[in-house]
Amino acid sequence: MDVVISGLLLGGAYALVAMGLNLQYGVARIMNLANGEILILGGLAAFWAFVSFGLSPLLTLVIVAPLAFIGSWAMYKLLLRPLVRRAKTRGQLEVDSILATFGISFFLVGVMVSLRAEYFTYSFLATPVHLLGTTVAANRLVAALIAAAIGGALYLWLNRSRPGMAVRAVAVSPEAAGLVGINVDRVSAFAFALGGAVTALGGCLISTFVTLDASSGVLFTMKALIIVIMGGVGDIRGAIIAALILGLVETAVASIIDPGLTLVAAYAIFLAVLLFRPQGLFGQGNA
Amino acid sequence: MLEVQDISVSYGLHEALHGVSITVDRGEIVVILGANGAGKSSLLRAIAGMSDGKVRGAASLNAQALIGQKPDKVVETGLALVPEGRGIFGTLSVGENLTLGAYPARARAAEKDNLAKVLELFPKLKDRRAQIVRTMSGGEQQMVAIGRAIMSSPDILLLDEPSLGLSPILCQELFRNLAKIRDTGMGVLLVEQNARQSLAIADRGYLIENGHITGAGSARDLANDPAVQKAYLGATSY
Amino acid sequence: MPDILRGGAILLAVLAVAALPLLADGYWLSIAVTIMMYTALSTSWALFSGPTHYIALSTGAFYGIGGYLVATGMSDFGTSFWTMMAIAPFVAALLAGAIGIATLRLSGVYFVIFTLGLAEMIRNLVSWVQNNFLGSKGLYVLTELEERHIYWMLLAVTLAVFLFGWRLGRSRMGFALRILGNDEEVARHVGIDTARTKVLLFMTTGFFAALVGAIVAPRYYYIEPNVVFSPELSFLVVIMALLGGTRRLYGPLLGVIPFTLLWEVVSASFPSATTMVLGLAFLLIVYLIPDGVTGLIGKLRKRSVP
Amino acid sequence: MIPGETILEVRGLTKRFGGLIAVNDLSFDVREHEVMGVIGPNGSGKSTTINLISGALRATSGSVSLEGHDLTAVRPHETARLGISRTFQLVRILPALSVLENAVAGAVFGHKRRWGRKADVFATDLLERVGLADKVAVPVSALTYIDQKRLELARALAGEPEVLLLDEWLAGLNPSELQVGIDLISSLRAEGRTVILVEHVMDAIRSLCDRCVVMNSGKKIAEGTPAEVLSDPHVIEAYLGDA
Amino acid sequence: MNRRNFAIASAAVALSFAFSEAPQAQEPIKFGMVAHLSGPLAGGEAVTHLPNVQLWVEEVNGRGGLMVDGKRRPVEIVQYDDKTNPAEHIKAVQRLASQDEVDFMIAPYGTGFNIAAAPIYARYKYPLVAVTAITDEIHELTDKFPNMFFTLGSTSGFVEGVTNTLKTLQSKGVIGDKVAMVNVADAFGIELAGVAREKFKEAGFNIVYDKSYPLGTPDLSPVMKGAKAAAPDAFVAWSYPPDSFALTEQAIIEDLDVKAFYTAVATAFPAYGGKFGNAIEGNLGAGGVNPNTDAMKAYRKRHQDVTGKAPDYWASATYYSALQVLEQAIEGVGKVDREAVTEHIKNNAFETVIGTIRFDKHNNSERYWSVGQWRGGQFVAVADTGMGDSVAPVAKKGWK
Repeated sequence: MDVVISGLLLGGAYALVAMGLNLQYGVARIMNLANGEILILGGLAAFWAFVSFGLSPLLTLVIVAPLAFIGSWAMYKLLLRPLVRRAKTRGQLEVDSILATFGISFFLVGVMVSLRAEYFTYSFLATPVHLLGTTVAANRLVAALIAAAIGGALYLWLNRSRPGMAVRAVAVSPEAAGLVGINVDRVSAFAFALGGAVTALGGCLISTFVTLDASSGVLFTMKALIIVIMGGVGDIRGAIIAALILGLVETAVASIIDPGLTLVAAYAIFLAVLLFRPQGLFGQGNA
Repeated sequence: MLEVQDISVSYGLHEALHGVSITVDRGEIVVILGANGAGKSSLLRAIAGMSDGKVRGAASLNAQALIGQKPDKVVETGLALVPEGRGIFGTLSVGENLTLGAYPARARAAEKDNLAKVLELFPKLKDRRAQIVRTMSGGEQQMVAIGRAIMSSPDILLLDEPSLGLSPILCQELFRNLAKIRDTGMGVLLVEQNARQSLAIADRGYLIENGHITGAGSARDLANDPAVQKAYLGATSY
Repeated sequence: MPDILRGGAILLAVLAVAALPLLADGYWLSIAVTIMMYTALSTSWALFSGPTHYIALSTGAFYGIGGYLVATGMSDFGTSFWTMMAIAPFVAALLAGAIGIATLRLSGVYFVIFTLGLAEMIRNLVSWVQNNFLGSKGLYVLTELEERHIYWMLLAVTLAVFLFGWRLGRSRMGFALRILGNDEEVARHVGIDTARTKVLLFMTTGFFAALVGAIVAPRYYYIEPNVVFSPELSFLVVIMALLGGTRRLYGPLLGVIPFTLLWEVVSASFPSATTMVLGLAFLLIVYLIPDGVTGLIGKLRKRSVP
Repeated sequence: MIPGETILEVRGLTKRFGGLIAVNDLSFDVREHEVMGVIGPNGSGKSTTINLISGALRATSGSVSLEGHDLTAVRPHETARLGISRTFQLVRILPALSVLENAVAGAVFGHKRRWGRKADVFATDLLERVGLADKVAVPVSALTYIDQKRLELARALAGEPEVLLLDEWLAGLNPSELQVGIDLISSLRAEGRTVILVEHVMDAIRSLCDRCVVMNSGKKIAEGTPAEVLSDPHVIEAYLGDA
Repeated sequence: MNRRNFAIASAAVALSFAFSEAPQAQEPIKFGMVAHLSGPLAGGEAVTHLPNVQLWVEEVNGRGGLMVDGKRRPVEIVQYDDKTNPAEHIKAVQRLASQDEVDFMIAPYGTGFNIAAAPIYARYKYPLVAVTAITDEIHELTDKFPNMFFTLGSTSGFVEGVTNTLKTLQSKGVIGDKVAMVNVADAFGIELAGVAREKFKEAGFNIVYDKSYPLGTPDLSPVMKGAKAAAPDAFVAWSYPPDSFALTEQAIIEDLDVKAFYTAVATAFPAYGGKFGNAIEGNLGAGGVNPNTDAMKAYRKRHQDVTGKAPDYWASATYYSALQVLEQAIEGVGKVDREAVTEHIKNNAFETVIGTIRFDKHNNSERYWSVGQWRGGQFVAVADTGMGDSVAPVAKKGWK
């Protein structure tokens, strides 16, 4: 039970990270290697607001999300859109976006280092909560709950609303989306920006229980990519479930086998999914 | 009315279409006949704003210019394309595909009416609303594709080889349905290799060869033209 | 140019490059070591990724294996540097083979993502093994090798990579790779075992990366797993190779030299904003030189010849 | 040339894609030196059949065998080495290679595995054979459509196949090119090559094929000489149309 | 291209000119420094090294500079970023030595980097007063690189400090013999854990939980749950900064009831105290200082005033002391002569903020604090080697 609860909470944190990337990669087709840095920026903002003004990270969220939205939108329009235009094939776009976003991630690390090179760490809701016979940290619980809320809201929005459906349509087939009158450019930019906002929001929450520094973004990018691929590109539900699975497996391995093997285990299930279900858990295959 | 004037399309050095002009009016079916690689698909994609090549010339619908517009703008002017391979959202459900068809602003008001129209045309789709499209047969997918196009309230419907991959019986049903769509007042521009069946329902037709229009006339005249018979009705497969 | 002249010219050039440590010392030698290291890594990377278009981000992992095996061999088992240097590349090649078999039949993206985390995963795995089964008083690589010895060894590896690439370009397998890069479907249907070809080449890349990692290890004296298994290295290798262009054997070299020098200028001119400026430099490369330096040269040539 | 022994056997071949049965229990034989036509409406499973024989797809059930070798579970490169070469429905040229290299590509990895000078000479001969002798120096991107088709044919022939698969090789040619194409295939027939020809062009079927298999909805609905199958009422109904 | 100054240093230089008694400006003495401005070690560098360099430059230049050849010459820092990459580090050190031709160099942050750079320092005869380098190979290294000096102790010395602290607590009846031990799985953690396994056993402790976790593990709650399940009397983590923070937070959440709780690096950071407040009263960690000497008090105040942040309670002072050693040796020699300065360091004693530093024949200063404990908002040394001024450790009383 211990393992299940801790695993689900960790999975909740991962889900936050992965949902943002899923929008960016699934819809806008940009494999954004700077995703982790956006997350760290969110964390930095939460830290800074907390330490300087005693502002609760839960309030910072509200400011960070729109800022990250605007920033990511600009990033897409100015830096990535030209690559989308230039690319003749999906593969070409992938190579270009890997290189460009890697450059962006470097740039952002540089910016953050100049803002704060030290660790950002503070105590927020670091109190134990007793839940179903186990103790968990309140900050993790809050993060997981907000992740669930965001995930649920996104899921409903994507599946029930017309604009949400347009986003899914672009994810499924940009060409067909154009045919039904969807402005693919605008929807892609929007999805990319929304992904950035969700990621930064995740950063705010994660900073309440993980000690971050300017250079730790790449770890999150990697986990997020693994989750997105595992869950199926462009599928929010898949991302959430894959994130929960990853959280459970990591916690189980860390508790039962050895903490030293958590990442190895994460990789093992990633590989297993790739080998037996290359389209991801919820991916629909090559439609 | 769709007016296409002197359109050329080139891909790099290769010119696929040379100065093609056609018109399609509401309430008529116009068929374009031609061999593989003759430039038929290039023409449709150029009109719909989806060409990968360089497009010159002009096209207008209801006096609004089409060339140079992105696909979503073209749809708003009242033109819907069902491309070769259908271009449907395979992983979405029938219902979602149809709802997405009504995405253009021009289609929102009439969404209910259009849906009724589509379901009347394709009663099969009625109880398949929740089915994921890619699990359906080719003929059913074609219905979804056409139904989705109708959902956007088009004045002119463009279809690129809709009979491709359909069994003869489904083909017949398809062409009957196209005739019904025409009768609702929509204009239909059809690119086909199935000359026999398409000429049977069409009002007018064009022949296209190596990127040039090589003949035009009423469907009946074309069907009776010996050259057409040799090229499209006898010598080739159908 | 007659072959004998060309051969002579190449020989002279190699001798001149080999003589560099006799002329330059210190700073310039350390830059030369860097250039030589990245040349070997980028060129061998391009042998695989150039024709196949699989972007392998695994260089850091294999390079790390080379460095780590040397360190653990010398610190934990008392083996000599030379023994470990000989063993490491084969271990890496075997691992590359296993990874290749598992992932190379998947589409490119999966491969990219899998290799992206590979260095991290292997670091975790070896740390765990080290922690639980070997134990150690730190990983020291104390040898008598000096910078110039390392330079010469890297030069030898670089020459080996070039020789291999040159032979490959003239072999059935090289031809198979070119076909495969053009159209994998066609390649299969003319009788090429595409999976085997890709795996073998990927193994070669792993082999050379580990060899370089092993050779460079004595330069650091003390090996930390989180430093030798560097994902950043994987990216640098890719960027340098793409900057140069992967169509020609010497392409990566034309990327490594300007990039290393640019890196130097940036680190020297912006000591406290190196990362930021490098990020910008990456972006400029991606936007302005999409086909690499060789592509640029080709374009300029075309323009000057009407 | 008189057809010889059975060289290729297709037995109960079936291919499912999810719920869709693309090829359904298909059986036929191809004899040596024979040109076998496969016709049928679009989507009737012709191309899938070609892909199953060449190994590009793996059959759900049933078998294909070439001179006694079972090809059913064999990957495409092995099929190629065992003696099956093919062209593609949408012509596939290797764009970054020269004309000569495109043809050589077929010779190097096939079952004779020629290499170096030998392969060049052999490929040059084949380029001449298909009528590309004067285009050897032309960049492949500048080849006309028919020349691209010729080049692809040369590549397939360079593998010295026991059986040559031509997947709508004549499609998209204009009437004058069509005649050139038909003549070229007809000369292959005269050489005694074994060919499986998927076509829509009825003239070609009539003039080139020794026998035909007609498919509809994945099933074989007729088999026989072109004259026989084209007058078969089932074929007229399902394929040629009764309008 | 290669003469970029550390902005603050140049400001300080400008300031020193203004107050300089010499009528004409003296050419500065250049000190090279390769810092980790980004990458995994940037966090530690920013706490422990950079502010001290700033402080030192300001102080030295505040009094006109270093007395050399009978004149005061200001000091100037030439700094590069290596992004925590040893290859870059080596290149940058090379550049400092052969391109910028700096007069002296300041030791880098981290054991690996000190050792990696040692050969170049040796080739150009720069004295290397290593601070943040902890190893058991001191003898071998200083034999090879006779210009290299160690100030922060050895791995064994470190573990001994912890062992002794636990032993003391045990003899007082505060804890029993059950120790839970975890370590970060990299060279640093593995080495310390390896030594600790032997030393703890020798001292009669029973290691009831012994696990490692990879650097960068986001979730350490399973580790803490596992440790708690083993019901230890003491908890020891050979940890790095992010995990020291995370482990402590998890211990609070799990309410790990131990009377001795030790986390290694970063426990001495002001941020550690800042983050956890009173909850960490009684926590043990690597380092510690004696905050009560006048020198230390003055140093801590100046550090705060000049850099705007508090120094850590461990290597900060030692690092500053190393700069003082260099400073006094240069002035002692009275010339910019690196070999003479190295000799001077070997043969003399230096008065620093951590007391007198004198190097033994292996260039090792056997005077360092090894374990500290949080007491009333300060992190005081409770174990040391050669210092003799640490206080007795006390039991940790809960997390409230």
